[in-house]
Amino acid sequence: MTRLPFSPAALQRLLAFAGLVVLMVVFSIASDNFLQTDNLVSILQATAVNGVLAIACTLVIVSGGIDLSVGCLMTFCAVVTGVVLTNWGMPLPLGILAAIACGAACGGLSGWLVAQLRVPPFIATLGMMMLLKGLALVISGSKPIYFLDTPGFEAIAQDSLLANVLPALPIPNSVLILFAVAIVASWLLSQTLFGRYAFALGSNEEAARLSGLQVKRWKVAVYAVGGAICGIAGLLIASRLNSAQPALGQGYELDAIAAVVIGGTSLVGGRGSVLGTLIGAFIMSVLANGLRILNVTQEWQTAVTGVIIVLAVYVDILRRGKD
Amino acid sequence: MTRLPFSPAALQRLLAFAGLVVLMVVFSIASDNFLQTDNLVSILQATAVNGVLAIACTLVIVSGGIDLSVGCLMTFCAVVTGVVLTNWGMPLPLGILAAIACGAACGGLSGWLVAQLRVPPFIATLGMMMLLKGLALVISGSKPIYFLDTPGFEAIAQDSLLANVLPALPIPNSVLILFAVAIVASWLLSQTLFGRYAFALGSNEEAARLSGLQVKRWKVAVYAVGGAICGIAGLLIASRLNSAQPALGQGYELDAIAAVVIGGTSLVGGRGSVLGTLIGAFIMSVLANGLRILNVTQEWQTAVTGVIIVLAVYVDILRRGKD
Amino acid sequence: QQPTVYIPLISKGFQHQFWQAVKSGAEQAAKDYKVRVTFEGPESEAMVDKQIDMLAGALAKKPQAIAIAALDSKATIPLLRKAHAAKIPVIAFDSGVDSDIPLATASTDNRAAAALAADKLAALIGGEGEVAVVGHDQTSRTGIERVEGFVNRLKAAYPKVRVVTVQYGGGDHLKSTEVAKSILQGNPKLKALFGTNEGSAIGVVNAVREMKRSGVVVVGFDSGKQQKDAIASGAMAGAITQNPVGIGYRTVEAAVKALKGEALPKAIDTGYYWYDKTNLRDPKIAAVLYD
Amino acid sequence: MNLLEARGLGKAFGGVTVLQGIDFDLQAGEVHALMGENGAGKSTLMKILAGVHAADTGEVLLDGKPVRPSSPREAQDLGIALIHQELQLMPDLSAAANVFIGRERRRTGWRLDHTRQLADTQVIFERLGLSLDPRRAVGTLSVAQQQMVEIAKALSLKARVLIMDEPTAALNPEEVEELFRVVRQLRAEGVGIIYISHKMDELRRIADRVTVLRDGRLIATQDMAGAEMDELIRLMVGRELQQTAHAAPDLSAAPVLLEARRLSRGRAVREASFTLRRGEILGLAGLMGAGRTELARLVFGADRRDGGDVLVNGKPADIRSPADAVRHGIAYLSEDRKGLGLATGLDVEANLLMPSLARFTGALGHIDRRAGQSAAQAFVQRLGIKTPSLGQTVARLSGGNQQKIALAKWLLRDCDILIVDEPTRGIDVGAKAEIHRLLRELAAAGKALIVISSELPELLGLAHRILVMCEGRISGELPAADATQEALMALATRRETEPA
Ligand SMILES: Nc1ncnc2c1ncn2[C@@H]1O[C@H](COP(=O)(O)OP(=O)(O)OP(=O)(O)O)[C@@H](O)[C@H]1O
Ligand SMILES: Nc1ncnc2c1ncn2[C@@H]1O[C@H](COP(=O)(O)OP(=O)(O)OP(=O)(O)O)[C@@H](O)[C@H]1O
Ligand SMILES: O[C@@H]1[C@@H](O)[C@H](O)OC[C@H]1O
Ligand SMILES: [Mg+2]
Ligand SMILES: [Mg+2]
Repeated sequence: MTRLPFSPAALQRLLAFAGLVVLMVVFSIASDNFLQTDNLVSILQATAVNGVLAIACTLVIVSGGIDLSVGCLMTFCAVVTGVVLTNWGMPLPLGILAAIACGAACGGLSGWLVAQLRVPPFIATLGMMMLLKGLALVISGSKPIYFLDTPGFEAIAQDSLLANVLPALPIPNSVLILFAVAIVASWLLSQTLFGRYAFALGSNEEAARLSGLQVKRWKVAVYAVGGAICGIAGLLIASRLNSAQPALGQGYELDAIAAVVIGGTSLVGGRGSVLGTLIGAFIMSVLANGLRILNVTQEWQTAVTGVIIVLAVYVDILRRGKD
Repeated sequence: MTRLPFSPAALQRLLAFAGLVVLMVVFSIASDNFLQTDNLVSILQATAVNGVLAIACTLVIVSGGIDLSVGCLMTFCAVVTGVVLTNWGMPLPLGILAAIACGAACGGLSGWLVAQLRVPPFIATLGMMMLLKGLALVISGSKPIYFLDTPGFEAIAQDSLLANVLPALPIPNSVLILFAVAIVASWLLSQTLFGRYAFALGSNEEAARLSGLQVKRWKVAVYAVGGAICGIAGLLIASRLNSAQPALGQGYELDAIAAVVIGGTSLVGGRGSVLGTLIGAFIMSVLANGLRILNVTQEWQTAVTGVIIVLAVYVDILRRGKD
Repeated sequence: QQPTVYIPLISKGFQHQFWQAVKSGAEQAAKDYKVRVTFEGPESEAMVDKQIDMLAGALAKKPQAIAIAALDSKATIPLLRKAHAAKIPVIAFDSGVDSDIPLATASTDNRAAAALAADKLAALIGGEGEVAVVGHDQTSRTGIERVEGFVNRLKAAYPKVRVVTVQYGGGDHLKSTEVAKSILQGNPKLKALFGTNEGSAIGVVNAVREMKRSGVVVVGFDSGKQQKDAIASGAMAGAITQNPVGIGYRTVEAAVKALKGEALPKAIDTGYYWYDKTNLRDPKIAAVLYD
Repeated sequence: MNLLEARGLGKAFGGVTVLQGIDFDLQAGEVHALMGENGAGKSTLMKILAGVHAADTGEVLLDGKPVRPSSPREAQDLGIALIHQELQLMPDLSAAANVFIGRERRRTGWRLDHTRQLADTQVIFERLGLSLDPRRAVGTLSVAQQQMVEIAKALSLKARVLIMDEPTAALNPEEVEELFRVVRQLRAEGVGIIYISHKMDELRRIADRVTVLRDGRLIATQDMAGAEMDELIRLMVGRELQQTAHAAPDLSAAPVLLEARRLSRGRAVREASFTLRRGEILGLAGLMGAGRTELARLVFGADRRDGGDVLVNGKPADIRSPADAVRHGIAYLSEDRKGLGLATGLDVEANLLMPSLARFTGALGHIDRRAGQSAAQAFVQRLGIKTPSLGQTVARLSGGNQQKIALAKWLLRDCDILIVDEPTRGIDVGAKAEIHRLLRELAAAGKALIVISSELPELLGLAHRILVMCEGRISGELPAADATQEALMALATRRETEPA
């Protein structure tokens, strides 16, 4: 089961996560430009969106489901925020609320399809993905929506509250939001009824039902919380790009799920942790950043990334096998 | 469990597959252009590549695995054939052999990663997908390889052997190949040791091991056969385009897996059929074709497809629930 | 009343703003000439076979004429032959086909356009230094031609300018941002960056801002609100624009003319333009820019 | 010469020693029983012999020659077959496919011979007196039927050494008889059989020799003939067990807590009605497939009923799901602990607390872990669950200890009405007495219990009143005082057509 992110046991796990450490060391040796504050901040920032989406996926996967719609849901929420803020001219807090509420509603709908209609999660969320992708284009008129009239929107992801306190650590808010989401999700999974039930559903749904759990209700809840987190991702990406780009989003689900699995969460359900997912997401960003810094050509970047992801997971399997 | 494609029980299942039938009826009523030989042939042809990839996925999924690399493996095999035929000028049969052998080898490698190194299938085949995507670009120099010097290559997919016999049914070879692959795969699954063990692995791997099955060996075999089928898909697409397009392939895995799941195969393993997959693949092509013929705008096409896929699966669930 | 003439346009994509602009041009022409058009393209510019399925689907609707922006210069030829045999006039747009079947091709010369970008960029950095490219697609025609046009021109005319790396962000704003940031990080002496389409160019602008490397010269391609704003604010030195609305319009116009039996020029050059702070509001430029 | 011999076998899991210095032998043509408390190491020892685990120390000799089977396959090739305590079947495959897995009947090469395989399966099933369509998917069978398939599978191996790890835990007396017939036949053919069971009467009837394990050590091996049962039990648990007699209390004045009226579901349950009073232990007897489990599931809301009502405390209770049932104070311990009773991938704590979590949940859904853990720990102690910690994954516990957890989670939930389906399946004699005492205490404290058991002695010893089911109907009722095995069996086989 999962643990709080910063308990000693988890810290050991963090340190022990050989893959990430080895990667960082290798890149630091290979290029002087890698291990610099600026670049590390860039890596953190580059992890924000994928990290948040991956956390959403973690919840759903732990409960024995899957959510293919996370990328398109993120976009859809961004577009909805754009409509609320730019087209309707509502105040910022309403825009934020809209994104999160819309995410929760769409996630909940996926959950309902899975729980009530018994549509397999893969299909329910694939359908949702396509529906949302189409709707994002429809409601935006296939055009980006800009947030030029909403002062402060850009600041959500791009400013750095931390820099005011610690000028040496200009970590942008998007990263703080990622960590905040991670801590809350981790708390949810390990310390609350919600989390226990998510694990129970993922481990043996029928046993959970026969233990008196209201399986359907909790399933919907899991997908809805995942959806709300996608809404946060939507805010992050919209704020980072200062626009809602309706065409973007598909393909992000694969990266998110990959981060989850690299982080040691089982696709079968019942096992996983937010910390692992976070590490998985960082492995992916570090890899992309490092290879680009080394000016490796694109095709080799792709090929090498494939090999290293397998290796990183294999090293982790070896490490855990020793426990 | 699976059955031979054209046994009475399966025929009933085919007829009973309400989703496909309803779709066809609706489109026929909505547009005169739909139910015409030419268009039906187009639909069949459009299903060939996805259908073959989906069959490859079916084998792997039935055994409890997943293969994300099918699209990129297809492309890689196509490129390898291009190198063998165009760059090296070898005779056609060698090119065909190269595609299939290369598919089997890469599939086998994925299987080995899963079986021997215990890397989760999602990661092993994700890594393989990226590796192959990169390598396809590397060995082709990021440019399409044309088969202009190999007379007869185009004929593999595009000619119609059937038209010689039945001029009224100008079904291209690619479709015949799809059906041939389906029949062989279905036979493999239902009538041979290979299929029996694939189902056994997917149903309860631990029990299979304790029953004395050589689990690792059979897993590698399943992925290798899946890979070989991807090699056939590579030949089909290369012949259809008369070129090996190195950038194509990613994203195809999602369509293939979707066809499998729409067809009623469980992603958990142990259950599924090739016939179902074939129906799933047809549902997807009919939807795409029909919506286009109705001049639905592209964003609504996407949205509606999402809804209909969920509905089709739901209808099938209801139907099966009644059994 | 429904127009009777129907002309499907099969494009290379539909989500990019560029294609939306082409679409709007086509729709404008459809209104003017009282014909019916549809516009569709595959998800990504790699999906050659999906485009062929679309083309086949379009032909099944027995259109009066058909227009295609081919993803591969050869792969569509068998179907175009079929169209030809059925006496359906074919117009190519954006990217041509290796065949005589299209009666006309309405397109931008992407190599020349990118070469112009190279000239402008070289001038802006004083003819020497390190530059890099953020491309939108490694294998699509426009992607290849723009990179080649740009790189070859620099090689040929500006020996002191060195292209240190070409990397691709898929035209995705966010991915292009991350790609450009890494390039800036890995190449501290970089003087300029070229983004080969809207998403790539915006990514470069974002990266330069986030990395606070305002000294780096940015040159873009295509338009869109953010690119226009970046040019107005000086974050981007300038960009090449094609005439996407014109491409769409002229394509449909050519199809209509073909149906009337009028003669057509084989190549319809829809043109490309350099725009920067100085001519942003020039009506001729403003007309080809889209938001 | 010994057919099979183990010398100084030792095994530890993650530093915890499970077996130590085991010297054990098996002769051809004998049934050698293995006894020991839950977690004593019986299954582990057998798994070493069958190539599932590798021993840390010691060696195994077959026909005097050292062997080291490193996989079940190798063990099978050596002629050693194991019937696992935890069913190891492939639920999606047919019974026939499961029986012959790994040794398929083939035509040529890889081609399966479905017809021959079905026929051969049929033959084995007949030998076991099992009437079951070999084409049925194993996942749709009851646990007892699955157990029979598992036995059929081992028989089909024609092994020289046949290890049976609690084969009868899920079987009723008839099936046990059939099995014993086959075991005796095999013994006569010279097969060496190791037989593990917690059912003492069975051991006395079938075993030639007996070996007792305690805490991973071999305590004694002796001939069964002349062995004193009490002595064996003392060796096993390390202390005396006292038997106490129980008189059924007079419950006629106690309020009715649960009433079922004409509950029906398909052919499995037909118009079943009964009442259950506060303080009562109601036994439910019947043959395999009689519908006892189905009836319990209907009361519990686990399946949709075709008709009928459930009343709790005299008021109609609209029970549509287990959650509803639990809310009405009804608990149900499933007979299938691995499939339905437990989430074996989670740890002991998560399983124990699963039905009761809400009790430990504060505002915001935050769980008071300390309170939860101390409650869980209390039950681990109370039932003597052998686990290194609350954080141990349940799948890694011995079968009996898993069963205790499945029961404990409901005891922890503290429902007024407790339906237990085969509650002591796989539980050792000591713990079984303990559980019986506990169930009696619960009844005495004013709870109401339904006990479903295929062990008639268990029912006879525990229940105040016994209902018997046959073919989905309640075919009769006996007060405990009048109940005998013969009377129960008569009712259990009373078909609908026969006069009442
Ligand atoms: N894979 C494993 N990992 C860790 N511990 C294990 C594992 N398998 C068994 N154990 C432990 O070894 C001990 C012996 O278990 P074993 O299953 O052999 O007991 P048993 O005598 O068969 O008990 P029962 O009568 O309950 O079946 C138990 O404490 C159990 O928790
Ligand atoms: N999972 C299942 N799927 C289909 N049929 C089942 C299933 N479980 C039981 N049955 C069938 O339902 C009927 C009643 O079975 P049930 O399990 O209630 O019997 P039981 O009296 O509890 O006997 P036992 O538990 O000893 O097998 C039987 O015909 C049985 O074959
Ligand atoms: O925006 C791009 C456009 O400029 C080009 O012509 O085609 C590809 C598009 O991505
Ligand atoms: Mg045991
Ligand atoms: Mg039962």
